[in-house]
Amino acid sequence: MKHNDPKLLLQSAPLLRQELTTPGAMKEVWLALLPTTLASLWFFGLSALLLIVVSIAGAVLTEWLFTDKDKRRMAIGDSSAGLTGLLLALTLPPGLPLWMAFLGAVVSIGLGKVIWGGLGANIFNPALLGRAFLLGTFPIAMTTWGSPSGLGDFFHLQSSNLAWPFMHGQIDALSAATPLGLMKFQQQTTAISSLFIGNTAGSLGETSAFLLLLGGMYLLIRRSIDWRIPTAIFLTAAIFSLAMFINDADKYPSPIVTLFSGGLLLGAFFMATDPVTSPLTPKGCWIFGIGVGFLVVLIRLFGGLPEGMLYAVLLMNAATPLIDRYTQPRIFGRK
Amino acid sequence: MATDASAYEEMLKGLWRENPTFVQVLGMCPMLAVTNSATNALVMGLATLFVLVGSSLLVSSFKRWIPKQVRISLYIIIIATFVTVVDYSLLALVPAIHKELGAFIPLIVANCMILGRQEAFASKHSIKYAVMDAIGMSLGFLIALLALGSVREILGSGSLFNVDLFGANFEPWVIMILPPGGFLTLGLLLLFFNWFTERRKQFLLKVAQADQSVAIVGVKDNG
Amino acid sequence: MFNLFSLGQSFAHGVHPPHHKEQTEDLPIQRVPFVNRYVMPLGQHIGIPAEAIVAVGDSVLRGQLIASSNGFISTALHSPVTGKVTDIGMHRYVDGSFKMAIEITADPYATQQFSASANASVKAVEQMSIDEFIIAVQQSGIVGMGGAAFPSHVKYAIPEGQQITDLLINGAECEPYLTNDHRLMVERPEAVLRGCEILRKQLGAKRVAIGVERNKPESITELQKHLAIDMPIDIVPLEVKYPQGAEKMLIKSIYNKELAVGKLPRDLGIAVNNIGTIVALADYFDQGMPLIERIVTLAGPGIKEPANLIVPLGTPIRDVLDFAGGLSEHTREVIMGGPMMGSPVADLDAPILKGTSGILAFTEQETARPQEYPCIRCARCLDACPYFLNPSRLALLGKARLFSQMQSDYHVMDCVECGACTYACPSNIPIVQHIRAAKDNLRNLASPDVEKKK
Amino acid sequence: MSQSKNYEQEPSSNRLVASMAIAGFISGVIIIAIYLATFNTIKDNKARELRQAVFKVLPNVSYMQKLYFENNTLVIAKSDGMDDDMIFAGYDKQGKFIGYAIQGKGAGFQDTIHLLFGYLPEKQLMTGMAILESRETPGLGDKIFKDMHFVGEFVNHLMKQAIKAVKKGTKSHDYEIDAITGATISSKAVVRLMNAAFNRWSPKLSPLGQEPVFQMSKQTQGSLDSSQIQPESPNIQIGK
Amino acid sequence: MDDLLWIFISTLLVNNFVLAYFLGLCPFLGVSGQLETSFRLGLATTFVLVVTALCAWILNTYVLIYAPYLRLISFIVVIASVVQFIEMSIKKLSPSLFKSLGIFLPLITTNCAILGLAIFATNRGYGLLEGLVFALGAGGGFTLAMVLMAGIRQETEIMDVPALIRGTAFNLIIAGILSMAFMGFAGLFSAA
Amino acid sequence: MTFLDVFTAPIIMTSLGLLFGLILAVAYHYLKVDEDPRISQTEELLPGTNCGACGEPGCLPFATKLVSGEVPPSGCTVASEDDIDNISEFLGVDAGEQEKIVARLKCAGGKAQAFQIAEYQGFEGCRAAAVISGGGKGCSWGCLGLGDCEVACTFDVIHMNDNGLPVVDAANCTACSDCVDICPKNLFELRPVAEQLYVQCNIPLEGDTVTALCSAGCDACGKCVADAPAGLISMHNELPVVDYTSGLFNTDKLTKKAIERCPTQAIQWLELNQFNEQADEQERYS
Ligand SMILES: Cc1cc2nc3c(=O)[nH]c(=O)nc-3n(C[C@H](O)[C@H](O)[C@H](O)COP(=O)(O)O)c2cc1C
Ligand SMILES: Cc1cc2nc3c(=O)[nH]c(=O)nc-3n(C[C@H](O)[C@H](O)[C@H](O)COP(=O)(O)O)c2cc1C
Ligand SMILES: Cc1cc2nc3c(=O)[nH]c(=O)nc-3n(C[C@H](O)[C@H](O)[C@H](O)COP(=O)(O)O)c2cc1C
Ligand SMILES: Cc1cc2nc3c(=O)[nH]c(=O)nc-3n(C[C@H](O)[C@H](O)[C@H](O)CO)c2cc1C
Ligand code: SF4
Ligand code: SF4
Ligand code: SF4
Ligand code: SF4
Ligand code: FES
Repeated sequence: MKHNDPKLLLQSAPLLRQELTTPGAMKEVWLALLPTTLASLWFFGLSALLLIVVSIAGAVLTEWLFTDKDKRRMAIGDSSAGLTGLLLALTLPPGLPLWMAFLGAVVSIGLGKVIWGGLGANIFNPALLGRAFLLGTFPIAMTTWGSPSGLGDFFHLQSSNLAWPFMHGQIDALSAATPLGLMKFQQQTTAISSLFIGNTAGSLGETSAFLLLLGGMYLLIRRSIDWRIPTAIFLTAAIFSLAMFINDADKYPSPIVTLFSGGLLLGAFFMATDPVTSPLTPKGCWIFGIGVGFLVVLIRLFGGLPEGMLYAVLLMNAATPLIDRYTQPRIFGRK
Repeated sequence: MATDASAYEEMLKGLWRENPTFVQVLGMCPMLAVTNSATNALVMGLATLFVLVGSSLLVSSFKRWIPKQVRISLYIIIIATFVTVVDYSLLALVPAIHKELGAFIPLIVANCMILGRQEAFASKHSIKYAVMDAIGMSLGFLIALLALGSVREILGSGSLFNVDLFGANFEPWVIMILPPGGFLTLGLLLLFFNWFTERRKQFLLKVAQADQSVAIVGVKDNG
Repeated sequence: MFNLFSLGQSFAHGVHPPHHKEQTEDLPIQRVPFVNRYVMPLGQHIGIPAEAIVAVGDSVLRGQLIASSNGFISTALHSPVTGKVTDIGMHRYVDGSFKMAIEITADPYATQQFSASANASVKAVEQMSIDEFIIAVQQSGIVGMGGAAFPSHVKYAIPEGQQITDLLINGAECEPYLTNDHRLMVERPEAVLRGCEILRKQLGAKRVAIGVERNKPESITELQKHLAIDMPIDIVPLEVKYPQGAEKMLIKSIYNKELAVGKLPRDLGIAVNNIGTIVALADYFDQGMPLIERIVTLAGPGIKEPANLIVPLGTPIRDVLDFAGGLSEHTREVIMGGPMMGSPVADLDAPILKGTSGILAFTEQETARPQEYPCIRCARCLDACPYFLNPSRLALLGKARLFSQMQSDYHVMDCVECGACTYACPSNIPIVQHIRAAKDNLRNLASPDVEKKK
Repeated sequence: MSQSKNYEQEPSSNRLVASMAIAGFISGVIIIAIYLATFNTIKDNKARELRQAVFKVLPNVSYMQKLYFENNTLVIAKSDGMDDDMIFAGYDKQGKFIGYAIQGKGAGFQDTIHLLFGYLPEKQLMTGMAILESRETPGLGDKIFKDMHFVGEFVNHLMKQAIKAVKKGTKSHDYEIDAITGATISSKAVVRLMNAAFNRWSPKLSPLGQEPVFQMSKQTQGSLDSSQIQPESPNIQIGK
Repeated sequence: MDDLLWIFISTLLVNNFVLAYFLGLCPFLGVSGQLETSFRLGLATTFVLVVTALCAWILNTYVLIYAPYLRLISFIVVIASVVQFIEMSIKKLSPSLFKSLGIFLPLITTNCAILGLAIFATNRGYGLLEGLVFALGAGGGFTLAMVLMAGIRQETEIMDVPALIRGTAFNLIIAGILSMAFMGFAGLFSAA
Repeated sequence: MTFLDVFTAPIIMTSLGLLFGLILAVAYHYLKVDEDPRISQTEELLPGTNCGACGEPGCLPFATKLVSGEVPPSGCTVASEDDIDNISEFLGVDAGEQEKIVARLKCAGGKAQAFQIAEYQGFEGCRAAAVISGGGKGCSWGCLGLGDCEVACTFDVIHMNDNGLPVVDAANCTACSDCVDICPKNLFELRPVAEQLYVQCNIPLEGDTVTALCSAGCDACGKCVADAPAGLISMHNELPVVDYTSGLFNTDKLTKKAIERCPTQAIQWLELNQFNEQADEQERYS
């Protein structure tokens, strides 16, 4: 037969693709987290740097070890494992022994991602799963907070960071309480300005509301995240906490404090919006966000723990398959 | 002789091939609930052993007289009687451990494994086989309990049978003795079990293939 | 609410691919010279294939009936050239399969002038009853030129109790690269308007709307220029958005009505036709010329000389390409239709068909297989799908070959395969392909003639 | 196969009933046997446990008796066991009243906490606290009975006012108690339960001088379940 | 009233029967493959739990004060028989109800959640009302855990979970993660 | 503890036993519901733990599904191997007598025999390739070799060989028709193993057109029709069709003659399996 022209390719239309790729979507999040990450270095110095490095390394290493050989390049290349590591690190207290951070990252990727079949297959947010594991495993170390220092103290390493694997860290003399802890256990409010700037005690990435808002706005503008989820979280949390605040202003924090303190912003912008573990459908996103907002305030105000973002997101993650199932959009032309 | 060997077989199968926990996945509730320490696991295992062997003995002895329609009810009565015996004995002998095991001693009644063995085995076999089977099954259960209990106690409290292993500086993994730890540890143990079985299967396959090729080569040499 | 913010009228969801029309939008329509060999597949429209009425060795004239319709949802075929029937048998179709076709070798000495006498004489359309009109359209071989190649006369057979009130002419041409409808509107606005009037009167419709995307201002002005005051025709500018040209989207955009699944436009009193179809109607009723040629856009990075061509049906693609300077050496894939919905050409010797709106050639650059990532459930595909399906889920199920679940839980059959989801997917998942496979399988399972299961 | 054929025959209803009854009877016999065999030991164990707890919270006690609040007075309980509505009166070797041991029960961090504390009404003094039952997190919440500093805070604590738990190290008043770091909730729960139990019982306690008298009943003497405590028991030391 | 609410919330969320007390794991792990089935099993279990609470209270109040040592055996025998009787009645009276709920009854009778409920309720000295609320909370918690689990399992069905991992091991790990998430409810309404 | 107490237990237990024995007996009598006897017989053979480990809500539903063939007996993790054998035996009574049917492939044009006219690039699946302009295979009737059937077969008895053709492990094929349903080219058909004369081609063309597409295709030369016992084979649609209802089919040499002169080996005498796992050269000349 005459086939002097190139053997034609048969490839499914459409041949046109928009520019964003999945690794690109991940990079957007890295970029949006940059200010917060830098701030954590500013506030917590070398401790923060080491925690971040160890956590990312743990995550990437685990992904590498447990992924099939032929998928490895792709899996590491999309930078999602590293992102999980970074996000985990940003939720850790600055004085956490490094070995714990490493273990957390291994659990994040191992139990949170690889076991489910890798990127896209997991039900639970890997970073938060890792944090939940750490919180349950080492509750004391995970609730011991160092106070933020400044850049001057960059090389001041919290002594507990360097504990031997499987051993206690030495608890720093100057451990502090987080704004939420202060509120819950001592009924003390923290000034909103400090919440905004971030010179309070807390995990690496949750202290500065301003920078988190900045990153979140970037993602929203770039349409990298679904706007419904953070909106629903903020609205629900604000309304619920306002109701309680009106009820008893001494006992319960104001909505502003609720929104700007703890992991709410970090969680609402970066974690609840993890596309993999949040619902697909628009209605589902609203329900998910409302659920997270409700649960976080419920746990904070009525539960045993001062902070509930972690559990709020994980619980709603668990419900996501159900939400997705029952909120399928109405198909065009169908009832 | 031959029957002895096969009775022995019946016992062995419970340890690995038909392990009630790893293979049949039965009796998960006590398995997870009481394994936050090796001691508890051991006591639970022994209690289960007593109940299972006792009731298998009874059921296999009386199997002829048990009418089909009420057999389950009767098994339950038999098992519950033994469990009550164990319950009171433990309460009298080791009250501290009884307190820790809490409601899970009475709950042995509801352990599907025990009822399962009556239905699946004791009611159809002679006393000797039934007892051997019961011993094997409960030993298999005990092994699983101990494995789980040890892992959880070592990581969760840094000790084994209450003997401190790592010194005061050890940071215990609290979650291991909490409910999630139970699920996760058993899940991972099972995973390991599956992996190991798979590996063994592949290894055996390889050996078999190697044997074959050797045999073929041998034939060629001969010819 | 959407209309408040966007230019022109529109529908919800959809995507905005670059339209790439600059390559050919200003190129006047040219006629390709006649070649030697023509292949007319008997089934190049939706429905029952036509039945050959000529035999091997017969001489045929350009425009002469060579195959007649074989049932109601079937249409006639006419010879695209004057020449001789050299074979009636299995020939390769664009999709690589073999189909029954009539091969005609052109008579090199014929003038190839079309004479209306080659056809049965056509009564003046104004005097025709609707039934005569429908039969005439069926005789003309005209099918939808918008891509589906659905026999047009079927659409005009309105059942008892229904009345067409609106005639909708689809000039959206939302597929990138394609400009054949655009050129028709620019170069033959009178024919477009004439076609509208013929059809409107026959169907008894009150108004005609011609929907044109805003990226074709020249078309809009040309049509408007030729619009006589007494013509009840609206030229409706539409938002530039894919798939604006899809029937249901167009109806939504223009009439803000939602065509229910399983319903036809006529249930809403609307008849929809493509610009090309309407011009073909005008040509048939004014000049007696059946559907023997059509306008094809040749474009894409792999085409040396992009063009808008009048091509006799049955011309091998290779010959058309040769006329446009051939393929560049980097060409890897040739597409029939647009880049969003078209299908790749498996064999360049396959012929141009009634439904071929474009031949596009793409090079290594556009066809390099993109790295596929797992679905990250980002919902971009959901936001793209104009039908509000769940493409992410469909693709996952398709991958697992759970085809029947795709229909029972996610209504895969409602998908029109527009490809918007796939365009939007950052993980480069071939979603539509999974969907097509599923639909194909489901149709196959449903078809009665799957002889199986002893 | 033959076996399953056997099964298919419908046994008569009489047989069903009879076999159930026989099984019930046999099992009843076995159970009552084991019950009787372990009865005394178990009773001893339980009594010892309670005794030890009361000892822990009321030092120098040699005897105790269980009381109920009925008809506006405290009356001696006859029941063998122990229930939530009971209060315990402690007496020294001479049978002289020393103080009460009061139970508290309620929600903790994880599940119900059940505790006992000693109270000397005449001095308004709390003499000690013991946790009878809790499911608080090992390593955190379980410090409410493992952390000796915390437990020690309730020894000789003056009950002029409701107790208040404050963050460790910030104690500034007599009525305040250092909570356990990392288990603030459990510690607060303990304090809350105590306050609640105290409020429930303190108005009901007999006024000064009319303390319930220790009665050595026939029953208490005869049975090993007596509320009497062997003074020689080595466990006495715990209270200090 | 507050107490009842606490009992309910506590058993529903904080001390969820499945995820914190390890009761009823066999059906939880075995039957949570399908959403529909799981939900119906949950309903049926709740029903049996309520029946159990009722039986336990009757036994405790009228029979067992005379013979406390018969607690375990009478619980199990009475509950098993009553449920079996209900099952047969449903089967006879309403085959459709039997199909949707009744077939689960034998599975439920022999699971520890039922007996556990009876024993816990007795140990804690719950009265009739408290017992019923306890049963409702436990049943609700069981249903909740079941349904969440089933949703997750169905979702993972079409993901490429490595073959080696699929199965009970994986289900246990999911349960572990769920249980970890439920730790967030610890102290709910009790620390105020 | 009084003397009387000692009797409480046996008395209560006996009465409980009596009571519930009575209730159950009455219930069995009056509340019995008729159903497929095989179900209750099968349930009998199961362990009866109602543990749910099989994924069914109890033994009875599992037995129901066993009888209807929806689940295999090995789905019960509790039953011993003997039990499972017993159940299989019990359920297999009817199945065993039927003739064995397996899936056969109407194509022998693997990579070595048939060529591609275009290059398919995309998801590795036959149906997915088929909808993209036929997947590029020169013979548009032939097997695409991308293994949809391999994935679809619930019993994992199809494996693609090196030549890109699916090999059905006929001994274990259950004739479930999964592969029939999935194949985009409708190449699988379920046939009795006894029908050993089999045409492995689906091209409705003849002569050189066929050989130009595939070296294993049937070019409709008619030699098999001529060589077989008269009337056994006839040509339909350019393909030989063996008429097994004619009573002319036999396993003797005479019938086997039909395949001898076939120029492309399109007609084959099948033993159990159709293709070889490794190379199919062997198979072609054996
Ligand atoms: C059996 C059948 C009957 C149809 N009848 C009509 C009709 O009466 N009126 C009409 O406008 N379209 C009719 N259609 C055509 C469809 O509505 C649609 O226009 C056609 O499938 C092509 O649409 P597309 O180009 O958007 O894919 C019919 C289609 C089928 C399959
Ligand atoms: C996704 C999609 C896009 C389409 N785009 C166009 C288009 O741009 N122009 C057009 O004329 N028809 C387009 N069609 C076809 C129309 O839906 C419709 O079938 C056609 O306009 C009917 O006219 P016809 O029968 O004359 O072809 C599209 C169909 C689909 C499904
Ligand atoms: C896994 C885990 C278990 C916990 N267990 C308890 C507990 O048993 N008792 C308690 O009071 N708090 C418990 N907590 C709650 C926290 O430790 C709580 O933040 C702490 O009580 C208050 O902190 P602070 O005492 O350092 O101010 C637990 C937290 C976690 C994460
Ligand atoms: C917008 C966005 C948010 C993300 N958030 C998280 C996160 O909170 N935790 C995490 O582990 N990975 C996150 N990822 C990365 C990735 O989705 C995650 O690793 C997958 O869940 C792994 O399957 C995020 C990715 C994107 C694009
Ligand atoms: S191809 Fe189908 S699923 Fe995808 S966007 Fe178009 S209509 Fe929706
Ligand atoms: S656009 Fe692609 S990655 Fe995103 S949800 Fe859809 S299929 Fe998944
Ligand atoms: S037989 Fe069909 S399904 Fe199987 S590989 Fe060939 S084309 Fe694919
Ligand atoms: S899918 Fe079914 S019929 Fe086909 S080979 Fe497998 S078992 Fe046989
Ligand atoms: S062991 Fe608890 S339900 Fe089976």
